[in-house]
Amino acid sequence: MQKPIATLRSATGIPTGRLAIWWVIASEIVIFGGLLASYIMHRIGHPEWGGYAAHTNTVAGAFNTLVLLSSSLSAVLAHQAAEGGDGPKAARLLRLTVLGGAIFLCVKGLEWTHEIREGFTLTANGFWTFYYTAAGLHGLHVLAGMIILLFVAADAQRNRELQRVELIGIYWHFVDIVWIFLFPLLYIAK
Amino acid sequence: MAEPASALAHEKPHAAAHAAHDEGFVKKYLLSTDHKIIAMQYLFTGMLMALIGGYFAYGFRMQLAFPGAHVPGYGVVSPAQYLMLVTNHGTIMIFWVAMPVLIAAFGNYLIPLMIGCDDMVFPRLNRLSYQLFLLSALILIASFFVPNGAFSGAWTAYPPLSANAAYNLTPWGASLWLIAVALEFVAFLLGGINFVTTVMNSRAPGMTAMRIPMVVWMIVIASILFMASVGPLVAGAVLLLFDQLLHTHIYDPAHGGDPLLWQHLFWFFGHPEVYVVLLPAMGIVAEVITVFSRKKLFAYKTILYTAIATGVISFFVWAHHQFVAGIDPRMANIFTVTTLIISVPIAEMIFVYLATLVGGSIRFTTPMLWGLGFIFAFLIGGVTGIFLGSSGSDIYFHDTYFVVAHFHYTFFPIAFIGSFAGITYWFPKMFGRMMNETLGKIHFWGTIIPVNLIFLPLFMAGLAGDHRRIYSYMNFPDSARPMLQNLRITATVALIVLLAFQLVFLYNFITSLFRGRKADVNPWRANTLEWTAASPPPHGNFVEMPAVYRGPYEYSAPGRDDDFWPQNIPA
Amino acid sequence: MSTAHSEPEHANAQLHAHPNYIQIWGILVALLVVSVCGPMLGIKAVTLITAFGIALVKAYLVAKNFMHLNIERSYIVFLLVTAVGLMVLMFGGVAGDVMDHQGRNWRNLAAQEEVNRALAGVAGESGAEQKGSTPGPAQPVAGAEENFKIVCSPCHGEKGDGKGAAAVALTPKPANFTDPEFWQTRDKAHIEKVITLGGAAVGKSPLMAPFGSRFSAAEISALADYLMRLKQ
Amino acid sequence: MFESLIPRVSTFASDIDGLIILIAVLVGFWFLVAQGVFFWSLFRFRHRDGQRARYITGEEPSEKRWITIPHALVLVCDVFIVVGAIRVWVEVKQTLPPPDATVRVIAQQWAWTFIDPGQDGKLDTSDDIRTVDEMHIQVGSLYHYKLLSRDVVHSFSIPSFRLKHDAIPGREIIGWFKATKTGVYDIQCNEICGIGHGIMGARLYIESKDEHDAWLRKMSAAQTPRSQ
Repeated sequence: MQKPIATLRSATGIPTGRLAIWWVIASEIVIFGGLLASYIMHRIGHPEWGGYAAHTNTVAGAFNTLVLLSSSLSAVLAHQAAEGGDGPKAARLLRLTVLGGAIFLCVKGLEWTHEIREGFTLTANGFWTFYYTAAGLHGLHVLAGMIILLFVAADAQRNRELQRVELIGIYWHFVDIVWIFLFPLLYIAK
Repeated sequence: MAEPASALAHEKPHAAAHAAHDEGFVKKYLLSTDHKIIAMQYLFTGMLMALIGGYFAYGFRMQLAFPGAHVPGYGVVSPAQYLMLVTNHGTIMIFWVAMPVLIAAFGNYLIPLMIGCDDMVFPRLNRLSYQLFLLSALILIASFFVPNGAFSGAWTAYPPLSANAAYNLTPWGASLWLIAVALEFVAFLLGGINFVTTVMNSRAPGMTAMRIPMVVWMIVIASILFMASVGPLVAGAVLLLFDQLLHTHIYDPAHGGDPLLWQHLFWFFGHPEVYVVLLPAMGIVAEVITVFSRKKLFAYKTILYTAIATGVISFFVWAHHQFVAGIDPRMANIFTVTTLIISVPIAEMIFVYLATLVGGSIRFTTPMLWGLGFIFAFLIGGVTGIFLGSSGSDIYFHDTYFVVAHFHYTFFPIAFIGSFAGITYWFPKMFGRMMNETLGKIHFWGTIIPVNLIFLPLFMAGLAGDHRRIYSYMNFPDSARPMLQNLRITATVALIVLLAFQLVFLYNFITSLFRGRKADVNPWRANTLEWTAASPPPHGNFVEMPAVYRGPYEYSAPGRDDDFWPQNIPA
Repeated sequence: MSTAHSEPEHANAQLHAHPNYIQIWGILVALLVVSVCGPMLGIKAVTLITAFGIALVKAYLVAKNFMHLNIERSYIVFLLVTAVGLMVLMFGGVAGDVMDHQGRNWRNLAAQEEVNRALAGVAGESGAEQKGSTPGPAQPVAGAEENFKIVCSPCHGEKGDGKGAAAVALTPKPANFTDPEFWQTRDKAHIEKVITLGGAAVGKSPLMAPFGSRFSAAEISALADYLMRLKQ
Repeated sequence: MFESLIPRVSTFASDIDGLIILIAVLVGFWFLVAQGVFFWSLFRFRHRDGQRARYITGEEPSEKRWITIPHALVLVCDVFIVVGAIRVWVEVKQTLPPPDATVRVIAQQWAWTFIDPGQDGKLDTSDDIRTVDEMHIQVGSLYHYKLLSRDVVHSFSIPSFRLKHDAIPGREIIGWFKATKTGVYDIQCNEICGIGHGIMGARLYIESKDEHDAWLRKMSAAQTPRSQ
């Protein structure tokens, strides 16, 4: 498809794609923010939730944080490579990021299987509802990010649309930041 | 400022590429990425939904006037059906009529044309957002055909009523309603990102921030308000859906949940939502009254700043919908103050419009009549809001017909009068033909008189203590007085007259579409850029991409023979 | 389409020095270790600081260096901060009602009881036991007669004769349990079904609300027995 | 005019009505001014051949005056309204004068249950009187009500008292009222509560001391001894 002239203009000095990504992130902040604010006020109001939170697996959570931080690193290195015009290198690094996302989701899956086996399902009580909703919404973002990353990597491999490496990177870092807050909220505070 | 002409040098419209779009009907009209076609899709979907919403209003108003009677064209309205009609009338009129017509249809149509570019920045995202919107409308309509019928827990959907099928008796309807609304939010989030990015980045050379037509500004501010306020409700809707389908307990007080959380999340979005639809209508009216009074918009910057101020303050007022709904009474004092503060920028906007009229040369064309009708009716809606925003008097007025009359005096001007102003004004550009002025005026008077006769009696009913969402007042002796029943009958008769006159509009719209007089490029002698494109504009909009040399409201400028001065004419 | 000819400004914006990303990653990992180890001290204040204080620092580092907010236009930062600020505003407006369980002239009885009940029984209690086993705290298990008086009598009358105060407005009229004829066509299973699923489930008035979510099966059974005893 | 639509029978009804009238006067003034200017300018500045509109930017201070002065005046009016609104609100909702009696009001789908403390004046004792869709109170006596809901959100509303408060399941909300006239009035449910919302009404019987005492005696006699 031919890009319209509109897409190629940049009155603000920020490329259109990146400007749009910032707006996406702003609207994501209020979605996650609303959910987490609701969680926090319940959490403070219900001291017994600390007991429920004790059943979460801090080690798995910490490992996942490490995985996401590392995948963010490869995403930003991919951006650096893309700016240098090295599409194939950027693609390799992006696939590494996808691998990080996959590990994250696998660990998540194992964790959830274990917890559901113990009876901590979505319906057990308010804490677990928020736990699965917040982490699940975040997981969906990881999954969506992985799919988009694969498309961007395929383009980057052929040195096409290299500016998208930066855009998906910004999104991925945002997903990382959400997890940085979910981790203490759901795992550490007990 | 950079020389606009030289900046244009590398922007040659891809005429060949745009021409390639002239293909089959499906591809041209249903799968197009052209912003104008998408705007038409939104407009026609919105008009169709308005017919459904109007039919619902007919159903329940007839029941109120003649309780238990057989309603011609509907049948007997049972209590359950009454609430179903009321709930979906509200939902449809706000989310599937006001939003798509005012923001999506006019936003899509006007933004690229008015800022002088060929399309939205993300045409395919634009198409996707319409398709999601259409899907949400279909889901809502489908909810009428599932077992137990559509949702009947009011458009505010307070849990536990909405959360538990044992209470609302519509297990399918409630979930489909919620899914439809949430999907609609996603569609408008995508659309909003597109609008805001387009206006920020794709303006024609010379189109500085203070030269953007007011309606574009208003749609952008509205989109930002929507994006910033809807997030918590999206999260809340997911939780409510879990409560409905998986029986979690987030809003269930018996198991540690809190129903008030939903009320807060809903109104944190719900109040800015009022301004989301108000501001685009205000913008349309600003365009119309300046053109037809041949006068510069009074204090462009002031009105822009008041719009922004309104948007900001609208985030601080949400709990005035909940004064007596169980919130801590001390909070009500704070929200009374903020609510009364928001009346100041809105009042100022009205003053600006009045000041624009003063000293003009006013031509009473159909679009102008609608623009003036908006000011007249919205004033009534605006001043009655003060009664509801003051905590003390809201104790009495909360959830009475006074509230109903108040917000219909704001939403009717916004969703219908504002839209009619826009449609009649831009019809020549949209379809290349003129609408019939005589029929247009008949339609205007046939709408503006009945609408007052519907809602002025309802103010009285509200003062007399009539409460909302009651299918028959015969069970409440104080409300069953004949005097009050006469008010209800008056309102119902006026509604039927109103609906009948909409047929005039539909007739005028459809015949003008095919047989109207051919329109010139600039029939109203207006300044903004869309009137420099052909009528209707081709795919790609402009033969030569325009540059901008002045603000949009240079009417009757001294020292010129013409009383208008298009934005793209070099000095 | 290649991007080569487009977005010249894009290319300009990208020409910036890259910080040492691996070093920043190292700092982030070190912070992660601290935030995991902090709570092991068992001091609540330290936990809160290490958990949330470090989360803020980590988010700041990622946003600044990885998302390049440090070289982005300042109004983008303003935009994101505003979004976060709105959520703080929302929290401030809502917390007084949801987080607190009592305030001026109101008490959240259900939440208070939930907290007390859970804190009393939380030791050693597994999630499986909690699931679905909680009777509503606001509704202590009561005898069938008490339940009848509370929820049925407004419509069906104190004596079960279908002449409750609310019955005036109802069409069709509520069932008269004292009428022997009524019982000729109904058995206990049917009555239990109506109580559980509501009148609509058996083609009767939908104004007979379902109570399946309010009462346990045992309570419904007891209530049905009570109704059958009303037959004269 | 207002009282002919709905009687005023509580101590704070006239305060709320007074506030409504205060607002009506203040916003009514602005409404008339705005509509007056509106219609005047439509007539005065209608299109006439050969007459050109004036070119006014509205950015000069001398022109801007025409909106900044009304703007300031609106703000002053707002201050009056805020003060009036908060005074009434604090009186009706935020403060609790010492009660003569306390009653419990319980909402459920689709009926009201009222629990009167009976002759001993205390709730939760054996002589409590439970009535459904009928509330009996004594004129001139200050009541506290404790509002509860058994299922969904309802709203306890007595228009002739100008009183309204939502009943939230799981919460106990306390408020007060004091009737000033005897008579029979409507009690409404003011928040949508399901398909029976339209039948969820009750009647309020405001009785003189003698009548009320007689009612108490009658009900106490009829009351079967309760297990609790």
